[in-house]
Amino acid sequence: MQELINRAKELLADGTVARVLGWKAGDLPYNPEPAYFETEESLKDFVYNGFCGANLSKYMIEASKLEGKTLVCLKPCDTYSFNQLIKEHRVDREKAYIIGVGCKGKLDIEKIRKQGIKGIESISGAEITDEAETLTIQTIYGEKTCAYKDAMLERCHVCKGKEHKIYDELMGESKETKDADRFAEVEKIEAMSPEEKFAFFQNELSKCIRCNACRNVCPACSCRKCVFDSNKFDSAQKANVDSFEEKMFHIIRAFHVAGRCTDCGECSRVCPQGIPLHLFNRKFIKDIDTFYGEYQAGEDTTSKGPLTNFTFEDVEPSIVAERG
Amino acid sequence: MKYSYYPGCTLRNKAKDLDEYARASARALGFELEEIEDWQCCGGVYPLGTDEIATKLSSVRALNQAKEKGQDLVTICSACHHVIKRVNDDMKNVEDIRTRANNYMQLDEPYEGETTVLHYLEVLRDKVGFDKLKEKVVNPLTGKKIGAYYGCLLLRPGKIMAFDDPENPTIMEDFIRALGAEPVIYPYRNECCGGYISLKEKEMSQNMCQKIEDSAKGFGADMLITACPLCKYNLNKNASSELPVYYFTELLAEALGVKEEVAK
Amino acid sequence: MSIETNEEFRPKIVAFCCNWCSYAGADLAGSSRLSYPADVKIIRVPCSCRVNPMFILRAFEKGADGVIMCGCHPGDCHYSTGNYYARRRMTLLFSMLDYIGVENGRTRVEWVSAAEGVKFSQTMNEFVEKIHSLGKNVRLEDLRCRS
Amino acid sequence: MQRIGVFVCHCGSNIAATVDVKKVVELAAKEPGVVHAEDYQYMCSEAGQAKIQEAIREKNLTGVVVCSCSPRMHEATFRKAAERAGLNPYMVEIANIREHCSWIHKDMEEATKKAVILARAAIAKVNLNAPLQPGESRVTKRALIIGGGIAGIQTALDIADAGYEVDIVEKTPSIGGRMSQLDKTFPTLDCSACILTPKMVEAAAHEKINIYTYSEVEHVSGFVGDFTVDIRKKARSVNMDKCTGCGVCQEKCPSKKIPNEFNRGLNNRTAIYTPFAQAIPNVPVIDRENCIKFKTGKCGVCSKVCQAGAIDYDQQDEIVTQKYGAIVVATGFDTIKLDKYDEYAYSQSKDVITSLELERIMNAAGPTKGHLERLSDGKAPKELVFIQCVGSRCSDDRGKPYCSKICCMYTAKHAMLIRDKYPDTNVTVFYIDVRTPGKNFDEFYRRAVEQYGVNYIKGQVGKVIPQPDGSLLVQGSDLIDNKQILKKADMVVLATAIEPNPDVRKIATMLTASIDTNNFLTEAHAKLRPVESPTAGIFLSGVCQGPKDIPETVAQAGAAAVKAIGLLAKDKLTTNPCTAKSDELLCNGCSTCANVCPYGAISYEDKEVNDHGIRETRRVAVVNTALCQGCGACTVACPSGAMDLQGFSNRQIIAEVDAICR
Amino acid sequence: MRNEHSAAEKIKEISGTNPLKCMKCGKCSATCPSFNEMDIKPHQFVSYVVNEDIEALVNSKSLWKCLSCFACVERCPRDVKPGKLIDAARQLVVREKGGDYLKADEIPELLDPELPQQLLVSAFRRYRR
Repeated sequence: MQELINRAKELLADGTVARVLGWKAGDLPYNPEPAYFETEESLKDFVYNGFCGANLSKYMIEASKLEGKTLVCLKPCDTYSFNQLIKEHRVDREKAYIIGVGCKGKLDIEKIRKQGIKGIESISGAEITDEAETLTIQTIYGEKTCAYKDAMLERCHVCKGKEHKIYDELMGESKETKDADRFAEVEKIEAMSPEEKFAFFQNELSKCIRCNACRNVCPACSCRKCVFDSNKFDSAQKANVDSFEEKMFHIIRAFHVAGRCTDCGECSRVCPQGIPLHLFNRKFIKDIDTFYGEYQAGEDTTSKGPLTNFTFEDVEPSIVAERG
Repeated sequence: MKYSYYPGCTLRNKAKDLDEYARASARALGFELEEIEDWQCCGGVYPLGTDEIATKLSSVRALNQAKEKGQDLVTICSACHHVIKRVNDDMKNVEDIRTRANNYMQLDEPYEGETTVLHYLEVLRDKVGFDKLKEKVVNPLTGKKIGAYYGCLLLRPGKIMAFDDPENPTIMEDFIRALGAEPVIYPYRNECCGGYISLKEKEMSQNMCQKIEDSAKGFGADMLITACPLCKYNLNKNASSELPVYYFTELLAEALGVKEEVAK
Repeated sequence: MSIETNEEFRPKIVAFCCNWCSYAGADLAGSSRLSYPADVKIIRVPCSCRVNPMFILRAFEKGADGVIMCGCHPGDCHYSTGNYYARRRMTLLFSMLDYIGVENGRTRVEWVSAAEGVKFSQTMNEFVEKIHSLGKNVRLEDLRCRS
Repeated sequence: MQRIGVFVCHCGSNIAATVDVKKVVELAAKEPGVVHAEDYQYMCSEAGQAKIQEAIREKNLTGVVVCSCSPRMHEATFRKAAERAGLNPYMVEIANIREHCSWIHKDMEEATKKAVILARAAIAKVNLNAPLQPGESRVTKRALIIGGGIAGIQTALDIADAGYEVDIVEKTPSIGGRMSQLDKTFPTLDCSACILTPKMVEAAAHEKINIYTYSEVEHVSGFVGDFTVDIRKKARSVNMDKCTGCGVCQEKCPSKKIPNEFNRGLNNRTAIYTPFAQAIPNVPVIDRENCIKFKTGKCGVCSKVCQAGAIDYDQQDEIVTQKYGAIVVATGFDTIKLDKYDEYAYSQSKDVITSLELERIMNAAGPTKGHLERLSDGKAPKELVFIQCVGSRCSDDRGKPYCSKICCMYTAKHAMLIRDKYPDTNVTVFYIDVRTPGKNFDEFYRRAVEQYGVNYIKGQVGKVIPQPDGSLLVQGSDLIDNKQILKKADMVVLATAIEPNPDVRKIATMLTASIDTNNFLTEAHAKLRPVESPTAGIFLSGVCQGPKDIPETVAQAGAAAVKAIGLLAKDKLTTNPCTAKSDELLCNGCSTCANVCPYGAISYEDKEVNDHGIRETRRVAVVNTALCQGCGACTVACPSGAMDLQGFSNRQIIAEVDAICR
Repeated sequence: MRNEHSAAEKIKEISGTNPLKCMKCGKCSATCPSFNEMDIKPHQFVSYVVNEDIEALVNSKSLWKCLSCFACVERCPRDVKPGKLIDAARQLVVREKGGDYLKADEIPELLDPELPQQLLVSAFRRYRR
């Protein structure tokens, strides 16, 4: 991390970049937050550890409008989002100095808590230089340990790989974390009866409080004004009366990002209610892969997205009923 | 290459030679006919009634056995081929028949028309290749003028049998050429010999068979070949018998030099 | 708010028809007097590619029991390619509806040309029958919209 | 709030017999925004239109809903009426309570209920309508004709005579088309070449007509009034300016064994050839696939014998790009392939021929110099059998479901001509029905029977059986005598079904013109707009639209010309205002919409915007309304809802959905 | 007396064909090798079913003269396939008690030593229940 800070200072000093977009420590040991650093001095607060899950690429939409270049730290999965934003003309490549930072899997404090670890005072073993094998947690009840793997975000278990798709320079080591099938959860739901499916989603979505955290964090949900906030569809946000309304919101949101969603998993990470929102996006990704050939949004900056493309031989919508 | 093989009742009995020549030739050509176990008679005619299941089950059993072995199913007798091929088509494409047949059969896994049904001639054409066959011929039948008699069952209905052009087939002629003989094309080669009608209405069959023979003779044939025991019977019994009628497998065995083997 | 009685179930069915083929096909069904249930109400759109999945969800939210979209046959789109986009959009939407437990068959896409009055009427008859077999759409209706 | 008037049409009893129109009026009047509602016998009548206009003026209506027949029928009528009364025409919407309601429902209560809902949906839509102003686009005063047969020639002549430039693009080396292959024409029996050749010459000589033969349309872009077309002029290998048409090259060409397409392959031609003697232009082409020079590099005889030095082996294909205001499709037809009909022994006997082949045999310039003879042995046939409906009226997948229309008449013609020229030859026609609707047509057919003794047998033929002696045995039905007959024949002629030129699908796709399941181009209205494609600026001439004989083709060609002239005569066109429109404050500039636009109508501009006080330069989508055809693909692709379609806006459609589901 | 309407419906059901598609071209009769032996000709079969004159059909000689050679099925341009209708009518008869065309006791005299099994089996299927 020191290496990263030193490099950032250098680039600030020689004027290559006007600011640094990274993370700074939060009020707790496990909640660092995205932050701009405009001086070498301010970089003392810079952190980069296992809890820096936030995808900074979306911040580059605003940063692209600022004077001068912004140094942005992107994890491998964030670079997909950045590419997708380039494709959609939302970020300016010339305004970004990308340091591709290594990643050993990002952590989910909820998973630590679920293991019964409470009253956390500090956590060690999550630094980027650490082996990412074990976390040692000081709590008011004494020291606890937890396997790094068991504390990882769901998305890291189905990681797309630790290769950066776009960068100016690379820094820090990575470690492969993929140990699960990306579509296993989706397949589990697909195998359910309609009644079970409905019950499953009704249960999950009834938790939604329409806080819009998912929308705000999503790099694909970057519309200047969301359709749910405009009067274009008579669909402006309404009071939360019934969960069906929420279902529409999440389906429409997923549809709007279909073919553009890189599966970065931020929606699920930030949901305060713990709704597995990525299950909608991943369903679309799975269907797109099955019906139209494998497609990974953000893999490049030029290919045509699956919903702005077609072949004469595409499957008919009746396939949905036919495959039963 | 191994194929499941459905001989049918006539080839076990009155048309033994049709079967034996076929097996001997297969050996010579390097493929094997593995007779399926406990096959039952196909019924001889395809039950046209869309509401009949029982009469289709023996075919389904044979088809399913081939499926379980992962082999294509080969037939020789035109009637068996016709019945099994059409039942297979039903199992593949007619939901009602498929459901009812499967309900009745109670197989481990429902049969849905997965097996490919091939006529022996199709094996020669599509799997062995007539060019390859030609190379294997040791006694070319040079100078023989042979009329192919197709009859109805191999060709029609063309869409389902998908054997050859139902009005202008070429497979048997190509076969004849491969054996070194000269095919004689005559217009009655796809007209009916009378089939089972000869049991009770001999004159009708005689009328038809005579036309077939006359036409073939008129175009210069000195013999006829067929794949069907009933056609052969009718042509022998119900025409003037001026042209000898052979099973195509007999000429095949002869050309391949394995005829003697069978005679023993 | 009315109380559900034992009245015969009359489904609400929205049919989006493209102006060039399917709407004309529906007109032909009409001028050929090929009947289909009055439960089907047609909304004219210029092309099947104008049909936003939001319209379909909206219809369900407002109490529709079935939504069918008709367009020109692939290859025959008046705008060349519109129905190809529509086909992908609807495939994904239908798959998603299936995924969240909406009964298969509440949505349908059928390609109907201007000459296919018979097909239009047959399709609508079939679709209404299907919706009858599925019954009222309770899963997606926004309950507040019942009057 | 709108002030809406609702007008419910009885359509005589068409609507009123099934829909309680009074009830519709009563309930529509209660809908929000409705200030006036009435019903009338015939809204489309002048009196009906006057009622609408009166209400617009007196009640200051801002919107109109007409509950009547399909908008495809009278939307334009009512919109024009409203405009004359000072209302923006796009404030009028139609509720289709005839085709979609009264005509398909029997129960009055049910139909009325539905009519009310349809009216309600239209009212909900009009509440959100906004006045739209059509834009203008210019008209290029030049027409393109695709296909140089009689249809294309006639259309070209009529348009050129009106004073407009016309280009004909013909795929083969000469104009003339199918008609140039015919010998005589029914029902007057005049010689086809004698009436066609002058037209060909006239077209070639016309100062306003430019003919591209041996050329194909390669690409079409643009829209009505302003099409841009790329034409590929295939390399002829002969310099058109130098060639004198002397024909020596064709005499000397050593590659002589190429099936002659013009004679339907019944004889051979050389590699350098003009298809027929009267060809226009009279300049040969080298068929490169069969030319020895092109195949082996050796030969070059034609070049050596050409005194004009016109042979050019290095000639390349050339692309000509030209602008047109109107395009007429006149791609014609061919006969179907008969390989699926071998019960008629077409591929088994040389003496079984198609009618078009018989035309060539009968023609003095044909393979037999006009002598009726068997192709197998050159003998004159004594017994001739015609078989009708070969591939026509077939609902199986072998043939065509339609009647080819011309066969009954040309068969009568052939039969008559043969009986006239060869009285010793007996002619038998197996027919299913004899269809002769046309001026002097049935009289013509009766003459064949009564005066020329042609034997017509009602019944189809099951099989043609070649005999060892070279004759043919025709096994057919005689349904009148209820017999199966065996007829000995020397020659059998098959009245083969016709089908649209196989290229037409490709051309239709380029033109975005719709096509039916049989590959005939679709007309804008089966009865009222039979020579126009639904795609503006595209017109239909001849058999590409449906089977036709020559007089019908010529009539339709003239009609297509008039429609094209009507377009070319305008200086400006008003464009459809129902185009896409981007809300620049909502636009992300993401290019998703442009990716799905089939017309390239969307571009991006960096624009200074004022978003609630925030001034900034943004990349935003801009729609070219002259290019936009209003499909709406972009509106769904747009994630933010910035792109909307005027006349079919998101809110309008949602209002309809809500009204229906209410 | 059977119910003519339901018998006609049954024939349509068994055969799976729609006789209304017939355009009366006569190609079936032109094709049929047994035409001369038939009292009701193949093309007439179609109109008999349309007109629900089933009594005449089931009593016709034609039922037992059809060879099931599928020539009419193959060549019918309208997908009516008269051969299927004839077979369906035959089914109707043989499914009725005592309707067999071939009686067991007449078989021995019909046999000859060369006769293939196939012939007997086929005839049994076509002629008997």
